[in-house]
Amino acid sequence: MATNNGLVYLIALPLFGALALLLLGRKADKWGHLLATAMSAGSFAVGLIQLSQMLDREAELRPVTQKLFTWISVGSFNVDASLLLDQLSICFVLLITGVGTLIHIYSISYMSHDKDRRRFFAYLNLFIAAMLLLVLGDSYLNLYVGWEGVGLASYLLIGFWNQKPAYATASKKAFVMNRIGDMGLSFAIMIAFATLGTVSFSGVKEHSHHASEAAMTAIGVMLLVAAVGKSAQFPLQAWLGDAMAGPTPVSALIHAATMVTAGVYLIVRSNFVFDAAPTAQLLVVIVGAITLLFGAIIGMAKDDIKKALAASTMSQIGYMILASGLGPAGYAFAIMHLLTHGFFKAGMFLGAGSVMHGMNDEVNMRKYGGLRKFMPITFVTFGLGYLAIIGVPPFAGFYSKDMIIETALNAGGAKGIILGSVTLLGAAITAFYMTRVMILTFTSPKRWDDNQHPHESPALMWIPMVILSIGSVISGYLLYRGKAFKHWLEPLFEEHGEHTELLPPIVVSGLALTMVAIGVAIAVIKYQLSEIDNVAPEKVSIFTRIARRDLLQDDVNEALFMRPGQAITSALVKIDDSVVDGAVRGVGKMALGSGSALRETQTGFVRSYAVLILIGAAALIAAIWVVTT
Amino acid sequence: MEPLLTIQTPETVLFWFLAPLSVLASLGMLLVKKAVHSALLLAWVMVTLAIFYIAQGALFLGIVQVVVYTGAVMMLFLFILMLVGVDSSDSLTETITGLRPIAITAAVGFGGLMVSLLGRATLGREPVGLDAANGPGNVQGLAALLFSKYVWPFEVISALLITAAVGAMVLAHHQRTTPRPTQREQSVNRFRSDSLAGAAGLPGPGVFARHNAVDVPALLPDGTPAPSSISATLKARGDVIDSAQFQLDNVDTSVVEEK
Amino acid sequence: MSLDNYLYLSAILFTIGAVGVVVRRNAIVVFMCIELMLNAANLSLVTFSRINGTLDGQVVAFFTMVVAACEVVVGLAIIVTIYRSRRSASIDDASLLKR
Amino acid sequence: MNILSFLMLLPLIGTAFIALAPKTNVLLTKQIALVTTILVALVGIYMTISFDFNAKGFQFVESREWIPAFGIKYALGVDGIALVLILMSVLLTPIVVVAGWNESEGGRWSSKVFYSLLLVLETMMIGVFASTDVFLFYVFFEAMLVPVYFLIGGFGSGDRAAAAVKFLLYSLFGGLLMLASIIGIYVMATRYGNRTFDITTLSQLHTVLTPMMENVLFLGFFIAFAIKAPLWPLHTWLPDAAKSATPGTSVLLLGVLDKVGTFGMIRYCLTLFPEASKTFTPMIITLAVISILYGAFLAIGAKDIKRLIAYTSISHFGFITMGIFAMTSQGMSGSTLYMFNHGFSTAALFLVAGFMITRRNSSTISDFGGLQRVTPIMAWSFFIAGLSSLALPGLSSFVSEFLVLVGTFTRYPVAAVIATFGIVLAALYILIPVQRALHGPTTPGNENLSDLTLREKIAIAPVIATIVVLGFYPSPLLNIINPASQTIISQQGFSDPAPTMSEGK
Repeated sequence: MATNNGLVYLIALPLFGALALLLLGRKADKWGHLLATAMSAGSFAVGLIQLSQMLDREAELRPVTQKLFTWISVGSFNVDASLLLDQLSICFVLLITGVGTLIHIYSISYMSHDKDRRRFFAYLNLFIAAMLLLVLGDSYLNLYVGWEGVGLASYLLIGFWNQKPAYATASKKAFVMNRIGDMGLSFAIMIAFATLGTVSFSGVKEHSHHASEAAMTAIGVMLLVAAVGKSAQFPLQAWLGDAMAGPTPVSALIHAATMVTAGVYLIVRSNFVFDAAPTAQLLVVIVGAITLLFGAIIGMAKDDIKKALAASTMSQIGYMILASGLGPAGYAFAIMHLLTHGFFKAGMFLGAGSVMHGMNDEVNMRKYGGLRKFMPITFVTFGLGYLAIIGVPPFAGFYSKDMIIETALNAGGAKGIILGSVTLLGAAITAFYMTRVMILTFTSPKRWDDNQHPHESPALMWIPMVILSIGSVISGYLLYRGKAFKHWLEPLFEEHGEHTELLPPIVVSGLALTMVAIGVAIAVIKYQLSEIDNVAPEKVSIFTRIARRDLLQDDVNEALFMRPGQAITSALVKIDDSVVDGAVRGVGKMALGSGSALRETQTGFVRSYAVLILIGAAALIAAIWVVTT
Repeated sequence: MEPLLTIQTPETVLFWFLAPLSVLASLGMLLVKKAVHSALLLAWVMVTLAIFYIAQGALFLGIVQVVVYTGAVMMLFLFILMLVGVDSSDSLTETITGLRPIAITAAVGFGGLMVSLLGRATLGREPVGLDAANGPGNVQGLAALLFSKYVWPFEVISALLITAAVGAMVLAHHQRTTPRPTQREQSVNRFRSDSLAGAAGLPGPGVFARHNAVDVPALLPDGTPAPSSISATLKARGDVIDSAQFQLDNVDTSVVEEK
Repeated sequence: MSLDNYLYLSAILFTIGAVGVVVRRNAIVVFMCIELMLNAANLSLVTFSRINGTLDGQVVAFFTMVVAACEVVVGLAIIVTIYRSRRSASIDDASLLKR
Repeated sequence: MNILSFLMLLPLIGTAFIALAPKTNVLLTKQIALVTTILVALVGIYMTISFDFNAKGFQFVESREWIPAFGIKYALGVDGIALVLILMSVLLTPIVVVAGWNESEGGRWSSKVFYSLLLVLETMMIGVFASTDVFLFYVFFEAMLVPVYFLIGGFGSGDRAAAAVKFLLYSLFGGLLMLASIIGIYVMATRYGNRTFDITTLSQLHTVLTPMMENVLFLGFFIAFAIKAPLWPLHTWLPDAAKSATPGTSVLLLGVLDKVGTFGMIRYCLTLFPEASKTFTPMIITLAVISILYGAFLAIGAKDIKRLIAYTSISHFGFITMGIFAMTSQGMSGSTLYMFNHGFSTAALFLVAGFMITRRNSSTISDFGGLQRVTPIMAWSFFIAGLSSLALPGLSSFVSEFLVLVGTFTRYPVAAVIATFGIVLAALYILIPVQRALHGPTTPGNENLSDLTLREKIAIAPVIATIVVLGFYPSPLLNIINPASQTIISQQGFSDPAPTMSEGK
């Protein structure tokens, strides 16, 4: 594989930005955001150069690597710090740096009133660097560094306003739940090393053909655990909703466009593992399907605009995971949906941020309404994103989601039918709750107090929104056209035969659009054509209540892990003090006690000692008497 | 085989006469209240033993026993008894609970076992007697041993003796921590003490009493006896005579104040 | 008569002495009882000397006497010292070792 | 003069100078101590540079007769493992001196005593890692307790006397068992014709020992090291000692002294008793795994920041022990690297905790709060130290912890899997205090805390720099460690398990 010494700059630039801003401290307050944005943009530029170079090469020669140094080398465990840029990672590089740069620009204005803006930009740059390391690492261990690095950046950014205890808790929750996923990645690496003797992508790929299926399944399942944690999939999804505590640009960048999709990247990157482990692949599909519906259902019940979008993110990633579990047929569509989703979801989050910006940081959609007139740009950009996500042609989401539904239906047998139905149902629910968001925010009558003065955001904020909305309009078609994207990624995957088509594509599209129409129609009837309270109605069905409680995810986690964990902790603290240390102190006390007990025999009276001597002498004589008998 | 040693009748008689006496004396030593009596009984036991030594051919030891023990050691005892003598009689009631029965049981066990052990034990040969060993004379024989075979223990023991003598002197020596009060200081102190009662010194015994003797407490002006007028030694011995018997029948103790 | 009788006598005296050490509280009497025990031992030493026909036993008895004398001197000095400080010759009063 | 002896002599010379310094001039005392420790550190670095990475066996060897009657020698020498630990000790000591510049004041005795004890301790720390004579090792092992005892008991806080006594008695108990084993070894060695305490000679002894004998002797050593390390359930002295000691002393206590335990396991338990080590490995691995989880849980439940750090260390020592007895090159090298890294990350935690405690006069976590807004630099230092403790990739602890896990997994997958749960708990036990102390609203009384002074920054910066640099570039240390750990593993008759990659599908 060709080497390219330019790869390191992709990471080095934002890393430098982060370090400079953090180390310089207040000195960099004035220009810190500019430096960070420049670094991010610079990285994007490097990415573009790399892309153009890559386009010039033959498909087989496109991947390039760069070895930086030997990182860990012990016995047969050799891991180099080296980077790999291939067709898959370049997509991510451009998404991360591109969307990242836009969000940097957006944040300059969005965070302009925060006195810690420099720190915010430092974290953003740190995130960009870590995320790039994640997608550029050429081995699972290198990926792991980025994997936890983005976790750290996410922790820092969710808790950016950590003076509020709830936000600090949310950040901690995110990190810890991510760590559970990271543990899965650790396991995967360990299993890979123990069974295959290597942890690099190429090494594992090489061995994947003749390794036992059991080993591959184990690795696959563990990778899935990792992906589940990072991508907020069932059952480790609970952190994403709380993660909305972070500033909105963070939600757009990390918790919508990039970091949460790392799980999809991991699964697609590990396609060789999953291809060799059908059981793991099946699990992937199941997880994706469950999360798809799970997120969608939560999305229907949320009144907090960011949480509704977060639930939608979860659901959309469910689509991607599901697609990536469908094998070579689905990988490309998973990534394609990931990219389009990156555009429209980031755009919508920025839109939500813009709405909040204009509404004094109000997030409850029931207190919005009629904002269309006050924030036309936001409305249009958000609306384009909305059309994209519900899958209206020719917007981006239509192509990518349609492909996934089609592939799911074509998965064959009962599996295909079930998955197809799930994805179709998901499309309908998506249409419903996204329409609900649109209506509640923009088109319904106003429900806000008169002391609110909604206004359009400054240009620095709406320009990125416009760019992203353009992306949400055209990206789908661009990628779909002539199966361009599928061919682009094809060299990375191994095609397994032809698939049977359950239904012709046009029928599938028709079905999907029908479902979307049903969803939209219900939402319109329910919200546009009827009165909406500005507080959430209390008298609702049990299902709604459960859905509002995020389908009890926190309750389950608390009951299953948190409470027992706390119980174990407090029990162990007590045990350590009373039993373990108690035993130690007991030995000491015993020594003291036996000392004072024995001291009682020392009465101080000479005569009692004399009696003892006498008894001793008598005993001695008795012993002689007995012995000589 | 002819036994090497035959015990002559006089010795048997002597033994059976003296042995019970010595046992009785030692038992008495245990039981009498006054230490002086114990000392005298012990002296008797020692003399008995000295006689036994001589009877057994240990002439030198017998003499030494009399001189050193009955003479020196017992004198020392008596001397100390005099010094400490004020409470030289002690009660025989036991103060440490359960000590006496345990002690007696242990002692009876010890003695019984010892005696029965001695009764069972045999030397495996007949007693030899000291006629041969005492050939050149008992003192000469002992001297020969002491200055040859036992010369080293002998030297050590002499060192021990000297050390003990020095030790006793050191122990008995009383280092004053303050200068001895002079007579002047003592009288000053008497006058400056809390009351002037003792300023003139303690009253002498028998003064103002009909019976003018040291064992009779003096009577105070109000007719009550003054215990402080009797020597502490006499009081401890219980040799104080009640002064009430010498008291005048009717003493007019009323005092008319003179103008 | 057998020489054993001397030994019996010795044993009895020794035992009486031992009982005296334990039951009497007057330190001087206790000391006297110790002397009695030593004397009892001496008696058996002299008797063994006669049984064995050598004078070694007597030499040891002689040493015992010297040691006894030393012991009496030092012991009585101690008694005097104790008496001087606590105005008592009862050995139960000298029980400071307890604490 | 041999460089090791020179290294040991230097602090003693410093002590002599301190002894000559006037009692009133505290500053001079501190300066002497600082200069001495820096000199020692420089010599230590020089020694590391001149170490031959590729050669096997001990280097910088020195051997003199000490007590010829028993074959006891003053014998020094280092392999890669010992070298790394000595390097860590000599690097940490000047940092401790700078960070705890005022620690010596307010103790029971004068500053002169404090720094004399510290320097003597440094000599012994070097000696204990450098000895190649079992008896000499034992002497250092026990003698080290004395300065630490006085450092805790004389200059600590709170219930310092009780903690010091607990520490001393606990360690002496272990030492006694070890002494019994050492005598046992000597007797056995004499029986087979070698009147010596030389480690290399004694390492051949196991070939003639009966299994029973070897097991008993092994246990004597192991229990002593397990107390020192400390391994569950012999750990309870550590939280008390760490809580009562000054932060600087705690750094040396947890960072260096406790490493003697794990170092001893490698150097003595494994080398002298390979068969017994194998016999007891399942038990030890179990205890190590328990330590990992137990320490982590207790750290989560800890309310005092120093106790918390002590409990995290128990968890980390569990990892180290597990790696050692996994008997793979990854485990062994990982453990040794872990020892080094743990020294620095614990030092960072303790020093920053010390800075926090001096400012607030309390070590209870709930007394802090919102420090990130008030004292950003201190908060960041604590945060980075904490991240290192939870083994975030990119920081040094990750490399070692992952090596240990991978190394263990190849031989004892179940233990490694259970131990890995420790990393989730690690996230909790670090992030909970971080949230309580650094995040949230600023608690009353903390509004005016001052941020780190220049001296404190100078102390903490090299530690954090080491943590970060070694996280990305651990190769220099690994190159030193690898040959040594390879040698030990091959001595044990082990080789790394080959990938199981079974054929056929």
